Amino acid sequence: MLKLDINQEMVSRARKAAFQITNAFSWLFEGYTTVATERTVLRLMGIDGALKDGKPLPNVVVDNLVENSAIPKGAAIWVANAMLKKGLTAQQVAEEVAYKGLELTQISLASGEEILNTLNPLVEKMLDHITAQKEKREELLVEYKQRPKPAIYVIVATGNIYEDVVQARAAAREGADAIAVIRSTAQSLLDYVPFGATTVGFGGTFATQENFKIMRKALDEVAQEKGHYIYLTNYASGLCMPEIAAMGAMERLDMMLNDAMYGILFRDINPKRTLLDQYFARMINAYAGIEIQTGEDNYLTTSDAVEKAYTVTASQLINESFAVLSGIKPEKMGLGHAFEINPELENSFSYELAHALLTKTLFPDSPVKYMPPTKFAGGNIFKTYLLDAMFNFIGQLTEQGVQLLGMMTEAIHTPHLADRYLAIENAQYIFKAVKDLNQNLCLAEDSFINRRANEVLAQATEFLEKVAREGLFSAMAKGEFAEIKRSENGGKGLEGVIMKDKDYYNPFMESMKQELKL
Amino acid sequence: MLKLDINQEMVSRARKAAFQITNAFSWLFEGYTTVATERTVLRLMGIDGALKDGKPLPNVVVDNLVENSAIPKGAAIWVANAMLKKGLTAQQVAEEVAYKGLELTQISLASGEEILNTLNPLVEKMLDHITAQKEKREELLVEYKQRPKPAIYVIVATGNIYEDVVQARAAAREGADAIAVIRSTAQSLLDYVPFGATTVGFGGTFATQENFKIMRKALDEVAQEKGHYIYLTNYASGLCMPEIAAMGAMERLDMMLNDAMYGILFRDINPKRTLLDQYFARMINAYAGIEIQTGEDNYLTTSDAVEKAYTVTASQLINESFAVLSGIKPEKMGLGHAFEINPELENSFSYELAHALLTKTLFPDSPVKYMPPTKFAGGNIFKTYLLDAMFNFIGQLTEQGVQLLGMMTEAIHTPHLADRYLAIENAQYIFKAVKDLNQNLCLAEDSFINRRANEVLAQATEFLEKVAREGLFSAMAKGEFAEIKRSENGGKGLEGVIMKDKDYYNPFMESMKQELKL
Amino acid sequence: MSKNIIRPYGDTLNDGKMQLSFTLPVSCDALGKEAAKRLLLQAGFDEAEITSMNDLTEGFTHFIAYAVTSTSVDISKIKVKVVETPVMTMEETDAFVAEHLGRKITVVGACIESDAHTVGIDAIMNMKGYNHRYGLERYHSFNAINMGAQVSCEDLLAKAREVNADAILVSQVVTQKNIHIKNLTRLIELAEAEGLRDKMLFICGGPRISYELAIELGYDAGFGIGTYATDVASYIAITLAKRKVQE
Amino acid sequence: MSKNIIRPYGDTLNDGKMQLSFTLPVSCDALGKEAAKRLLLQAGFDEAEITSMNDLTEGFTHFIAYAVTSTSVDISKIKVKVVETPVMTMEETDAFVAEHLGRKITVVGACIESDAHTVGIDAIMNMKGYNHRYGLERYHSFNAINMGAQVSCEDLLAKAREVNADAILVSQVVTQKNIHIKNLTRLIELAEAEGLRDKMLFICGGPRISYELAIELGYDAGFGIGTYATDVASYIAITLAKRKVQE
Ligand code: B12
Ligand code: B12
Ligand SMILES: Cc1ncc(COP(=O)(O)O)c(C=O)c1O
Ligand SMILES: Cc1ncc(COP(=O)(O)O)c(C=O)c1O
Repeated sequence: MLKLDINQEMVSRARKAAFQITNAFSWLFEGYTTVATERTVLRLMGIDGALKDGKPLPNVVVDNLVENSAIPKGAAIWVANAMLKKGLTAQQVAEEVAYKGLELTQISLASGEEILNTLNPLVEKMLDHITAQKEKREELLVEYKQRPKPAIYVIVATGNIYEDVVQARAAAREGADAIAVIRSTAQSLLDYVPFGATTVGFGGTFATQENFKIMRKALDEVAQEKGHYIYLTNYASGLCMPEIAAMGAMERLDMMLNDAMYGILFRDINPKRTLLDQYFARMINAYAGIEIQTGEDNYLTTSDAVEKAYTVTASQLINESFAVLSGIKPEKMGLGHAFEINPELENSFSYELAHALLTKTLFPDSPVKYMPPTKFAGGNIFKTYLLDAMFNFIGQLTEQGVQLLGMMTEAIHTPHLADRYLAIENAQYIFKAVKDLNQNLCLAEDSFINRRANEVLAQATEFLEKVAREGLFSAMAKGEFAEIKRSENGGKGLEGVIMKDKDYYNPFMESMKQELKL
Repeated sequence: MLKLDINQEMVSRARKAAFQITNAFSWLFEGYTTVATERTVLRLMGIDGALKDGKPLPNVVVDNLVENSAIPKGAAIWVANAMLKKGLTAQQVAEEVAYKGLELTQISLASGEEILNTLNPLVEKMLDHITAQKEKREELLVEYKQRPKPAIYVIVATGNIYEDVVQARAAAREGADAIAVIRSTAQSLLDYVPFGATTVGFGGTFATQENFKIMRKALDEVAQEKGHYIYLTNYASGLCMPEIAAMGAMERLDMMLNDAMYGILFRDINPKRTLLDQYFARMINAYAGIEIQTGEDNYLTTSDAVEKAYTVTASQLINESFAVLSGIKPEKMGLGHAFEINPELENSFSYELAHALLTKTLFPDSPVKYMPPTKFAGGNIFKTYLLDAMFNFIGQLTEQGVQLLGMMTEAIHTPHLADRYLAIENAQYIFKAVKDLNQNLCLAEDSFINRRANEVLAQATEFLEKVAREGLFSAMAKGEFAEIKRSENGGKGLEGVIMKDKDYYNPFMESMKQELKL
Repeated sequence: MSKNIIRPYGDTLNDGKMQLSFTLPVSCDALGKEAAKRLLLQAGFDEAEITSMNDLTEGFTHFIAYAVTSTSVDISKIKVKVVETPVMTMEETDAFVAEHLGRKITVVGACIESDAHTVGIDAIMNMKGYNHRYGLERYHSFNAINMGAQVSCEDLLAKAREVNADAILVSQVVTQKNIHIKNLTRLIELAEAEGLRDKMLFICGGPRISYELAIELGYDAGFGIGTYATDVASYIAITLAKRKVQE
Repeated sequence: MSKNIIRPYGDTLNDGKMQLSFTLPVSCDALGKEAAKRLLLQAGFDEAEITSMNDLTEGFTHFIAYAVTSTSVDISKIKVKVVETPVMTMEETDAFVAEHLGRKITVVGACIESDAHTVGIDAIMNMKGYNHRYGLERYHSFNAINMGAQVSCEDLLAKAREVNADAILVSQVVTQKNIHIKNLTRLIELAEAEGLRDKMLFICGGPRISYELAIELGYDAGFGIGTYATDVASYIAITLAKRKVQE
């Protein structure tokens, strides 16, 4: 067995620092909500659909409340009140707001008890539905054969959900265990979730509830034929994190890209907005039994993978700590890591092995999401195919949880149908060839690999302790993460951060917290 | 360090059995010669050229002596006698035989001393030339940068020596350390060596002295530019083993495919003929400092690489033992091994690693020649490229001496120019990525890899002991090697095996034996 | 576009995307790249994109490209020539032969002329067979004579005449410079000259052999990659039985 | 054949060998294989050989092939459009600008519209640069303003007008459905509408951008894979100096 001899004291220090960093945000989580959070509540209450111009009804309602400075109480109260007073369903209330100029704040507020009585059955219904979806997944996972380690994970990204379906089904039949539908370029920055089945996206397909449903159905069919559960993934990321998490929970997605800091650093979304949104989004994921996946790979696509290896470790620990605050269990934390070392580097394989082992050692129960070479993927498809093979080798050797397969055409286009086939063939061959190799091996005494892993850990620890001292927001403002400066009050979506009233109420968050024992 | 814990007693038993097998042939080596051996003597005396119909003058002379039942004395005596009596050079003697009907046996024999006096300066001249070539190589090897381990070895095989030159030079510039010019289909079975520069071959280019010269010159030029010695290889194999070895020695080839049993098993050449020819061929190689390379890979292209792994080990030990009898030093014994395990097998990598480590452990000083996947190379070039990558991985991890690069088009055509480039790129990337990985690793206790290596060794030992008891020829007759039956007096070229007279004389073999202390 | 008229599929129906790679005797620079692109355009491709170029030295450059073809194929117009007899197991074939021919079938096999690749013909003929399918030698209904490697056409025909063979099985693996075509043609011409052509089935096989090519060359059938003894045995047995009925 | 007229080289001059791979919406069987072969023949290839076919399921099959093209290219007829200004080091550029322009050059860069791939534009502009070549921010002679990712065309032009830029540097990396063409065209059209087009150099770059494409789209220059700041800086400095002389 390849086993690192890691400085345990250093591990404790690093975890402690990460805990300090994330626990400094109770003021934020307790005092604020966001428009996305409120829209999520409305969606969970059953509001769906969109105006002709594409604006979703949850946005219409929340915008109306924002305009009327009524949102600090939470959207649930106002809608429930209207339901109660006008004898409508939540959806009908939203439609009246949208089409008939109903002003929710004009309706006098019923008593707290009455509102609760209106809300409770709705909340129960939705939570039951989500729980049923979770249980369905769990049943199928027992019935079908075990998910392998690493699981084979591929992306589809045609822009057209119907082409995606064909390609996802083909991949599943070829051996993929998980399918991620990549989102259209810049969906992250939309402050709403598009509606319905979509066929035009760039570099990916819009994440919509209807698209989720279409793909879920298509994959369930293949799964049944093969007796092999096919995981479906999308992105609860960007300006609509909790909304998409909720949609995923309703449609039985199984994994969600969901990083605590990605939006801040890589999408220039306001830090407070992001942290608030991830807090609720992750709670929904936890409740729905969805495996989250974090985006540490992004650090390495912009910075050097050796020099900045420690930023991955640091981010993993922060992500872990934020996830704990939202009730996510270690076995549902797909922390990220990526194979982005320059292939021109001597002993690139040993470096990578050190980093991959470090991740496994720090998070033994986490289904680590291991990302393929992308930065050094070039137009030479043969060379890229080799990089992918070495990536697959390390994935199997270190038993990562999820292997996001590299595509030989990474530098050229979003994957063609055949690229995916060849990627799966690559992984299947390598996985089989080195299946039990790990059991045959051990690390030599004082190996470079062990030294390197400890070195990265020490750098990460130092970095985390520094951030803990300064505070996360001020560290970000100084550009200490990913060499990008982000200020507490800068970035997109700040206007969607709302200070809560004392009588703010989010019925779903309350129920979930209880269930998750938070 | 990956280090096998091998049963040393078993190693001794295996080597002892191999020694017994090969040492049983002194009756053959002392009592017999072959037409190829005699032609070699003539070539070394300076006879070259061919008739219009392509028949080489050495063949003309030897055939003439055979017809006249004069060959048991050895060809040298007759030609020297004619030189002496007629005042001609060896070449002129051959030409007179060829064109003017000179009958060598009609010339009365001079005294032994006179003949020796004629021969000695010729022998000295040629051996000096060969020694000079050897020294030139050694000088260049000191001057230029060190040969890497594994050395990158690629083949050219267009059939046209001039196209070969372009491709070999390109390969050398791209990073190849050694170039093998593959021979035309079935040259093995020609009982003569074609003459001159050739442009028409099938699946390879004829091995001729002129072709050797052309390629040597072309590669020396590139070597000088790059400051990197380029090894040149061909085949001293088939019905003309010693002749080709002699040509290689004269033209400074650096390596020679030269297996003690390949011709018997895989070309149905008579066993006695083959053993006699290899005996002298290897002596020439030893004298010229040429690295021999054996053909154990052939066992695995026809049989299963796991089931028959032990035949490789057994053959390596026999080849080693025969090589010792011809004066070859361990550091010039490029024993063969091949990566031919079915990629569909689980843990194929671990099996292969066991086999490769076993070879390295048994022959620590030998520049093992490691052959690529060929049998499971299919028309899917991407898949084959992966197999080649895993092969390169093991080559570097176990520090084989020579890595004969696999071609992604192995199952399709003899290599295109670009196939070779991509193969070199593959090897260079993998070699660099896992350069010092071995130092980082050790074998786990009681690993499958260690058990497997010992198992193969035990099977090989048992097999060798059985063969030693029966005798090599009778074992071959029973089909115990490569599942092919070969009888002592069957196969091609038996008519070229000649019992020596008491006064048989081979001046070159005598000098070489002395020099090599045999 | 009709459903039968198909084009390559990259990630969208009929997008026509293809991957190519090739070497040109040009420098590895903008000129070389442009030459590669022009070559593709001239060959009828659109949107030719050179994604990689590598200097092979000695004046050559290797290119990797993606391009769009405007060509399409009407699959409703394709009739492939394939062996049409059903494939029976060894036991079924043995029973079939016993019933319909009432005698053993004699076949002579060889890898002819310079070709020494016997693994393929052995896979069909040897007792052991291939991938857990037995070879013809194990069939009760076959008398299988495997002459091995590098057998001259003359020797093969002589043997076939001698044993009064029902079928000749020829293997050809080396195809460089179309040597397999030459060798296979030579065999058929000799057989015709010797009056043997119609006396027995002529069957060839090898990784680059297809049924279609075999027919073109004047053979009765041809078998390519992945053939098993069952395929050949069934074909021979059924074809001989049919001919017997016709006689 | 003239030495200028070149064809692909497999292992023999002008043998025309090419490797191809592609997917067809056909079954993975003899019919599919024949369809693949026909497609190649129809596209003008000879000796098309399908060496591998893999079932992609859902009705698709992937083919790998080798074939011979009869097309050739006359390289003597090719004139590639390339940046013709020489490439100077950072120090040389700084000296050149001081001498010929006597002032700092102002450039505004951005990755426009939906594109968020800043690594490329950063490689050209940031202090740190790329592969040990410094970016424009480190040049004494440049005032480099990097607006980053997802900048709208409007914002970019507004900034350029505001700072009176000498050149605009646009990066486009995402090319799916030719979105880069659309975005780049939109920028130029807006610039023309606003009367900015001739007031500054318009330069674009990205992995699928070539000088030729840039010219076609109405830009002054375009830079592709492997560009360094030195290339762009030299081009801008020399071109501005030339224009100054002409004025
Ligand atoms: C094994 C092998 C060898 C072995 C052969 C051992 C032996 N006893 O057969 C050895 C090492 C001796 C060898 C030597 C050479 N080989 Co070789 N060899 C191969 C290799 C690796 C595998 C071939 C094989 O065994 N395939 C497995 C069998 C089961 O498949 P198969 O032959 O296709 O047979 C199946 C079907 O085709 C069909 N079939 C075949 N024959 C018949 C006949 C009938 C009647 C029927 C019904 C069906 C049938 O059924 C079989 C079972 O499904 C191939 C590369 C590759 N991966 O394909 C190169 C390859 C065939 N060899 C090649 C060459 C050039 C040579 C040499 C000429 C090289 C040289 N210059 O020295 C020599 C000379 C051999 C000679 N004189 O012919 C080239 C041929 C290139 C070309 N297309 O022309 C190849 C493709 C390698 C390469 N890329 O260069 N080779
Ligand atoms: C890193 C990366 C990312 C990072 C970007 C981080 C960042 N801050 O830039 C992240 C992870 C965020 C990302 C996201 C996405 N990406 Co991305 N990404 C890549 C990747 C791996 C490398 C690109 C890169 O950095 N190259 C290195 C730089 C130095 O090279 P370069 O950009 O070519 O720049 C050089 C030259 O082109 C030139 N140059 C470039 N610009 C300019 C400008 C001027 C003026 C000049 C003079 C020169 C110049 O000089 C540079 C230096 O030499 C590529 C795949 C690949 N290996 O190429 C995919 C790739 C570009 N991404 C792709 C896609 C689809 C996306 C997404 C849309 C996916 C999705 N749906 O979520 C998202 C969305 C991003 C968006 N809104 O644009 C596709 C694009 C497909 C296509 N051809 O259309 C690619 C090809 C991957 C793939 N095969 O699917 N990506
Ligand atoms: C956590 C996370 N979210 C989202 C994305 C996708 O990008 P976008 O923000 O454009 O949807 C990524 C991509 O790497 C990611 O890692
Ligand atoms: C030892 C040896 N000799 C010769 C050859 C080449 O084959 P041929 O005998 O056709 O020249 C090989 C090929 O594998 C070999 O291993």
